Amino acid sequence: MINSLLWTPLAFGLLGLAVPRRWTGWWATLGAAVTLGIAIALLAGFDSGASGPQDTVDVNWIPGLGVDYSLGLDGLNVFLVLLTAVLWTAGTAFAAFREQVRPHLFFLMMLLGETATLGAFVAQDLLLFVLFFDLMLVPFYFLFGAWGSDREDGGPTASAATLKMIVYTLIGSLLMLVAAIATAIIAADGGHVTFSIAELAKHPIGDGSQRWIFWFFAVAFLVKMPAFLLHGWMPDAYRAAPLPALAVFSGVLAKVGAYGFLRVVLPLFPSATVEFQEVILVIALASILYGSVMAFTQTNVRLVAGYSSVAQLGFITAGIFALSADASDGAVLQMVNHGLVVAPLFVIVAILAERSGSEDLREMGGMAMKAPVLAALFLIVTLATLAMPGSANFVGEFYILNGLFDSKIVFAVVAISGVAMSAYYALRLYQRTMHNRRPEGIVSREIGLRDGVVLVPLVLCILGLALYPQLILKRTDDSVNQAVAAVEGPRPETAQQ
Amino acid sequence: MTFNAPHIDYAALSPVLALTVGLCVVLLSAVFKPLERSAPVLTLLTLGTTAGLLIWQWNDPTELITGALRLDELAISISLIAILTAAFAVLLSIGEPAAEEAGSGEYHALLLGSVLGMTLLAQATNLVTFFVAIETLSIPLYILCATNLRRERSLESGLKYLIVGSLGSATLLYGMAFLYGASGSTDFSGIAAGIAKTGVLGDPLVLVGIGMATVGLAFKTSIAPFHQWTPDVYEGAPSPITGFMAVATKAAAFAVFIRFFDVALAPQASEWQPALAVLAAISIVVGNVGALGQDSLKRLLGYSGVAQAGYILGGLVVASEAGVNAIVFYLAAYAFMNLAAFAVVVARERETVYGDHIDGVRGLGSDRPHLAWPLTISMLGLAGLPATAGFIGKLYLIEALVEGDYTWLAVFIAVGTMISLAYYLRVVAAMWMRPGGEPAAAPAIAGASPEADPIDPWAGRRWYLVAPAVLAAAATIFFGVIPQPLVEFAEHAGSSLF
Amino acid sequence: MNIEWYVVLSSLLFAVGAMGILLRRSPIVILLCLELMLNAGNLALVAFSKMVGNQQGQVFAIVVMVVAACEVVVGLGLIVAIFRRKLPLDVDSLRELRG
Amino acid sequence: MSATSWAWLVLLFPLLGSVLIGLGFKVIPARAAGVLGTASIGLAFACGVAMLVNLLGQEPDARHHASSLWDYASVAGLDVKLGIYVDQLSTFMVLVVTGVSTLIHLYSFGYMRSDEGYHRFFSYLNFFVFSMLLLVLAGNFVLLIVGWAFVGFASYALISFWYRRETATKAGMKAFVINVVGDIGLVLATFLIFRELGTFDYGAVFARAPQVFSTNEWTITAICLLLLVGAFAKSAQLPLHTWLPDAMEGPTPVSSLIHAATMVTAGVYLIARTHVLFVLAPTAADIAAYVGLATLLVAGTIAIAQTDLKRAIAYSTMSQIGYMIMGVSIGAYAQGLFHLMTHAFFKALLFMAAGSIISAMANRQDVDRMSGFWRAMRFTSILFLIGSLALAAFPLTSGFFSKDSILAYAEARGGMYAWMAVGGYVGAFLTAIYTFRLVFRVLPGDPCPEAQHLIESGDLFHGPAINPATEEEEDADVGFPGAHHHIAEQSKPMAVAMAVLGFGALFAGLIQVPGVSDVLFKFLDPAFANSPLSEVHPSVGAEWRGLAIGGLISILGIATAYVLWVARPELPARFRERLRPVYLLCLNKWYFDEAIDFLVVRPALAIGRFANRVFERVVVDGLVIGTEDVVGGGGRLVRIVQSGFVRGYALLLLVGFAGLALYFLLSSS
Repeated sequence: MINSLLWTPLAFGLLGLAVPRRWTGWWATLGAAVTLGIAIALLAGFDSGASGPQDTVDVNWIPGLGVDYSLGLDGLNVFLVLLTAVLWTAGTAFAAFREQVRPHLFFLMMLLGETATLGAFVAQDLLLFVLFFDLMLVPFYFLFGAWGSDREDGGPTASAATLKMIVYTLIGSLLMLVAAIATAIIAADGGHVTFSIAELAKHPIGDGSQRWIFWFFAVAFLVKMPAFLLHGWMPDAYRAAPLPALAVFSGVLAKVGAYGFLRVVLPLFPSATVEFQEVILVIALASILYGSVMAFTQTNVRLVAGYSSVAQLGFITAGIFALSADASDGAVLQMVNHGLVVAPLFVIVAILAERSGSEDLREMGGMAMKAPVLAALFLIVTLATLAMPGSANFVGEFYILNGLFDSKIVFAVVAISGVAMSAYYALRLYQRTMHNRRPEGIVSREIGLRDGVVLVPLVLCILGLALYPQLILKRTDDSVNQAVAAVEGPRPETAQQ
Repeated sequence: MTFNAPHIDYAALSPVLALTVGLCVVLLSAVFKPLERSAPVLTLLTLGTTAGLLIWQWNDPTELITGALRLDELAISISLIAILTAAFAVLLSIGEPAAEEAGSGEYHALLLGSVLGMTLLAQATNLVTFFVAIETLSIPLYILCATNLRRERSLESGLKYLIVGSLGSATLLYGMAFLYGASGSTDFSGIAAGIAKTGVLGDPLVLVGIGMATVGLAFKTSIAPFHQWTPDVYEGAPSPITGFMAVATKAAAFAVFIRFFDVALAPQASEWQPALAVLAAISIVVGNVGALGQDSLKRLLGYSGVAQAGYILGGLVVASEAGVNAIVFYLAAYAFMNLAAFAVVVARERETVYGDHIDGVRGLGSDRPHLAWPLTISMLGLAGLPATAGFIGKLYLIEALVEGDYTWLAVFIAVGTMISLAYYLRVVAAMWMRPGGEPAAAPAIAGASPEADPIDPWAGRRWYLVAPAVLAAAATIFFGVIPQPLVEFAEHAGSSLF
Repeated sequence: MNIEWYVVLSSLLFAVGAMGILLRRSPIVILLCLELMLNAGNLALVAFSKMVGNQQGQVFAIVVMVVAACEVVVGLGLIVAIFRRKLPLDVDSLRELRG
Repeated sequence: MSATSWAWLVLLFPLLGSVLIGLGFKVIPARAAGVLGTASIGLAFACGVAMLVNLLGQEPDARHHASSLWDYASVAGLDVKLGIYVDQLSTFMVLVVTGVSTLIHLYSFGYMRSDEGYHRFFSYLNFFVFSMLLLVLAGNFVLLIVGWAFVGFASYALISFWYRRETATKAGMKAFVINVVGDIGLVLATFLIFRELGTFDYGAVFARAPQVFSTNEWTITAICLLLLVGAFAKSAQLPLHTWLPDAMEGPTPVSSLIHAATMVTAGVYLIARTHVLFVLAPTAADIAAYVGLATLLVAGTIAIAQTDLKRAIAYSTMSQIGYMIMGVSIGAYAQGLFHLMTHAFFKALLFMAAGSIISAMANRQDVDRMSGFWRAMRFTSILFLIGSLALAAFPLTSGFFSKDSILAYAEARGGMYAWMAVGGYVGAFLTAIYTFRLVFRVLPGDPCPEAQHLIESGDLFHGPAINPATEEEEDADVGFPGAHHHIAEQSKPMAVAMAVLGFGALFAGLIQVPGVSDVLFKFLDPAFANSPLSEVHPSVGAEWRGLAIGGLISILGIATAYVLWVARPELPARFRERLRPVYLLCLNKWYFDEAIDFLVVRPALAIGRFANRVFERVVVDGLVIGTEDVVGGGGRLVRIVQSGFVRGYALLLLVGFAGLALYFLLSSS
């Protein structure tokens, strides 16, 4: 079952090479949809009570090196898997509606990307995780570089920007490879080497080694998010990227970093985690504040979204490093939320760009005039982005901040100021595009069916979650508890009252 | 008194004999012109037979010629890599102007000669055989590099290789002399025993000897700072030969490197380990930064070869079985990745005016996907991205290094790999992505100039160019996804030493 | 008479050869210097063989001579080829390949 | 059916209406949308009444019920249910909100008829009512925050309803952001509550608080102050009030419903709801009271100087809410809520009348241009007058009783609170003046051109569409801001709505006449029984004395206004000359906007610019470029060494050898 989930996209992608050009897009969408179906089936069969991963697969892959091909679902990844499937379906569909050059390759890469991402989520073997984590980049290197758009203003070309991104993000993941191996070797201590995360978590390695290994992992994840100071690759890459790919990229791949913290770092390096909690929290806060500030000074629509996700990922990181179950619950919930928000945001950006012929806020406006439906959808997405109370995003942030408030009150108070800023930049984005007078040469056109079928389901997901976030929280809680068990400080006893 | 000749195990010797016979046959074919066209076929036959015999010998190690040679799984596996490479080289040489220039027969005979040298080197357990083998390997290569007589670059590369190479072997020889002097034996085992007996680490003879031997070997494996011939020779030599050298020479040289250090100098491990580690680090850095901004693909691959040698040397540094396994695995993977690349380079050289300039592969993705894919895969593999044999290879090396407490070197490998992305992906970008600028004007040697090679507009479709590329690329992916067979192959090699 | 002298002599030869390679520009002279270096090795081998009292060193030396001969042959062949292409016989002028 | 199930229905109908109208904007005809919207609120009101009846059927102290639908988000010790809490307080609020809203929907039904986005308007309006009801019915703090924020959003959406206006969108943004600041205060308060009490649930919190906190402990004080931040932001108290005047950019019905009658009183509700906590933190309560007092005075002074009809009324709203805040903070809960109700009536009415006048003025709002509407629009004028009288607390009007009940309580509580009462009376005097300033400007005198045109032709004056805030021409081609709106004289629904409210404004006070009738307090008091302050009761005599003073003051004020703007119109000008600084201070709203702009907005933008222009370039990209340079430099070096001179190669080889040999020799010795 989980195998089919993992390999269906790639299989469809390869078979797609044989499909006539004009049908490739639809074939790919079908593939993504099938994957989505499998993911839903898995969720349906998911038992929130059970401890430990479910639907596991465990095969000796390279016995010589102690690497196993072991997959499994648990509360941490089940919804991220679902999110991946959903967003990819939307992304491929959105791309399929539009003419792509060299469609075969494009959709092959899209689906390869999905397989890699799913792999990173379901991998229960440390090395397998690293492998998929690196593999994710390859298809997006092609997608961004070959289908990206060069800047008019003489900025770096698509391929240059992409190269920057790939080198930057691989810096982390290669060091992570070394770190992962070191973890296993040190843990084996001359005995049989295993990379199974569960095994490694049982008896963590010595504090001394934990220190540097922790940072090797942390850097990899922080770059991927991206976090403050390590986001240098983000602006250029976001400018260059083709929007369907960008939607899934910033919707899902950024989360893998945060997910990595929960899956790998907290269980495997507890003492280092506790030791460096403040440092990471400071980085997270910096990301929140810096991302927000940048977001409300940007004029390029993509970058507003880009920096806003820097801030959002900051919240998620802060939640994880509150080192308390509730905050981490919130973090997981927030990962899903943010994915569900940012992907439609980029779809909308694409739609707006088509209408205004520009991605510059200063050249947009008044587009709500003839497009009430688009405006309504955009409004909902905007409100979710700014974590409007009543949206699942609010619940996520509420849990995160509440947990942080209990453990590190000062950080919580600073972090919450990011909420006010998010209100400003999100609304600014909405108003500058949809409201005010319409500049010359901008058509205000209602979205057609083809964008509707992509956008509406996503928005429905947002609304659904807003009504019943418990759906995720309930299934996540147990696994999160296990993840943070090693590092959790004493819970405020009032919580048990 | 009766004279008793040393016992000779012909079965174990058969591969070498087969090669020698084949060499002679091919050489003769050059004499009878009508037969000459069959030289490639004969060469392939020879290589095939040898490979068969080697596999037949795949069993417990056997000492040959009173311990001058040792046919064990390490030797066999390395020889197999060399032979495979040679076979690819033969295919790539079909229609290669250099081959016609030199005369197909001689050309292939020299190739076989070099292979013979390699198989010997892989088995050498004695300073004499070691030296002889390394020369048997090198001298034909000096000539092969220069075979494209019409090209000044070809000649230049030949001469440069000859001079620096001889200097290297002279140093090696001198080092051997000292070791002999210090230990009183030319057998590796004897040397080990001898040094252990005298036991004085302070003995300058031993130390200088080790130093000089290291230089010689480092030279053959193009470890910085003894690498400088590599880029020039790679660029100047005919591309099939470059491909052959890049892989086979490295493999054979590493084989003896392993034997020499892990057998003969095993007692001094703690002495030479740090030195080799530093060398490895240096060549990782030098190779990777040197390759940045190279426009000649062959030159780029040359520098990348330096860096890769640095990675591989890591496996030797730890002086452990895991290390040897890692080396053999990586060499095999390296063979596939490089051959795919060189096959594409050869094809583009013949069908475009750009020679091996990176502009030659510009836009390859759209008009020659069947070439673009192999090159892409090989580049990603060399960059060590997942789902390629290169990734597993790096994984293997790093694991060995961490186990051997050389984590810092592992980190070096990681850092080097990051830098390497910059140039490997540059090639990929040239193939698949919008060209950053207009293609540079065709190099001077193109067009009417006397040095120009004839353009073969169909080269991109010739089976003997496409098939190797595709096969090698396929192998790269296959062993990236199902590495276990190759892992076992490598483990045999390791187990035969320790 | 003491072994050191042989070693010293051989190392002098080796040094001379090396110097020659570094200083001279004519390929032919460089080939000579290479010979010199190999023979330094030979001398050392023979001397040591005498010292340790087995013949392996001398055998080695003889083999080396053969090898050296091959090298020279190849070298001269190359030089002829270069001469045929009307290129200057000066290693410093051979720098098409660099960078 | 139990009270709670009625309450769920109360929530259901407006939501339903909003969603239906929103989704069906293409199929539902405009009028139908209006009917639907109004009907849904009407039904909600009916259910509210049912709720009340149900409660009245029970013992006074058993009149509180909690109910929840499903677990909203309750894991890891947090208990957030989708739950409501029904007691006298919420019932009262529900009735006020739904009642007034119904009328305003009715009014809008006529007023907005010829406006584009009719559907959108009613959808938003229904959504607002839903949010407001969620706010008052919420059963735990998280849901309260949700309602709180929804209300803020609804107000944003309606303020920038005419989103072609830069001014409107700006005002909307301002309102939203300030409200979010309030939300944050509320959220932090909630965190603190949870941290101390381990629950979000009203019942549990109010039960535990007295045991956990000792009076004036810093935590409880902090909690209350944070709650106040939220309350002040919503209820436009100093210094978070600046959004309210700008909010007048919205259509008049919006100003009347949201920014006068209901939403802005949320702060009052919040303090009343959490009075248990405030009792434990007297300091915080006093601060609240003082802020309320300050607000009512400051707003009063500003209102006198404003020339924009709606803004002037907006400031009067601020000051009236100041009374309520002061009331509920000092313990006059029922009294504060009483004033909340009456204020809802007369202020809504006042805005409706104003709207009617403004549409007669073709959307001009400048008081200086208006005059003589008494002759032009009799009905409107009468109701405008009624509203003004109630606002000015003219004897026997509703405002008269409610306002003075607060002040009487303050007096009764004595000490500094007595002085607050004095301040309150000063405020009352100001109120009377500025209210009747408007009356005397607008109603009497000979008609202005627009009024004249109305008298002669009997239909509205159609000037060019002008943005009242900026005086610039609007492109009304797209249909809104509506080319023209409607006046009560010509639109039955508007007239009905205004008439009903007028009745309320006049007589609603009679349900609570000291010594005569005691309907409201008797109903509400049990909800506050657990507060020691509810013991304080001014004697009937004291109350009547207070009423007398209040009535006198209001008559005085009206008289003053008469002198200033009717009898001797040259006086105000002279005052302006004499007291120029004071006048400027009032005219410029005490420079609050400028201050905030200087303290918050500019710094934020400056930081943003710095981050963008300097930090991103220098540091972030610097990291990348620096690394590139280092590596690239290495590459150049290697290529220089790779000179092509074979002898150079030989040299390096030997050097390398020397290095190696050296290493070995050193390491050995």
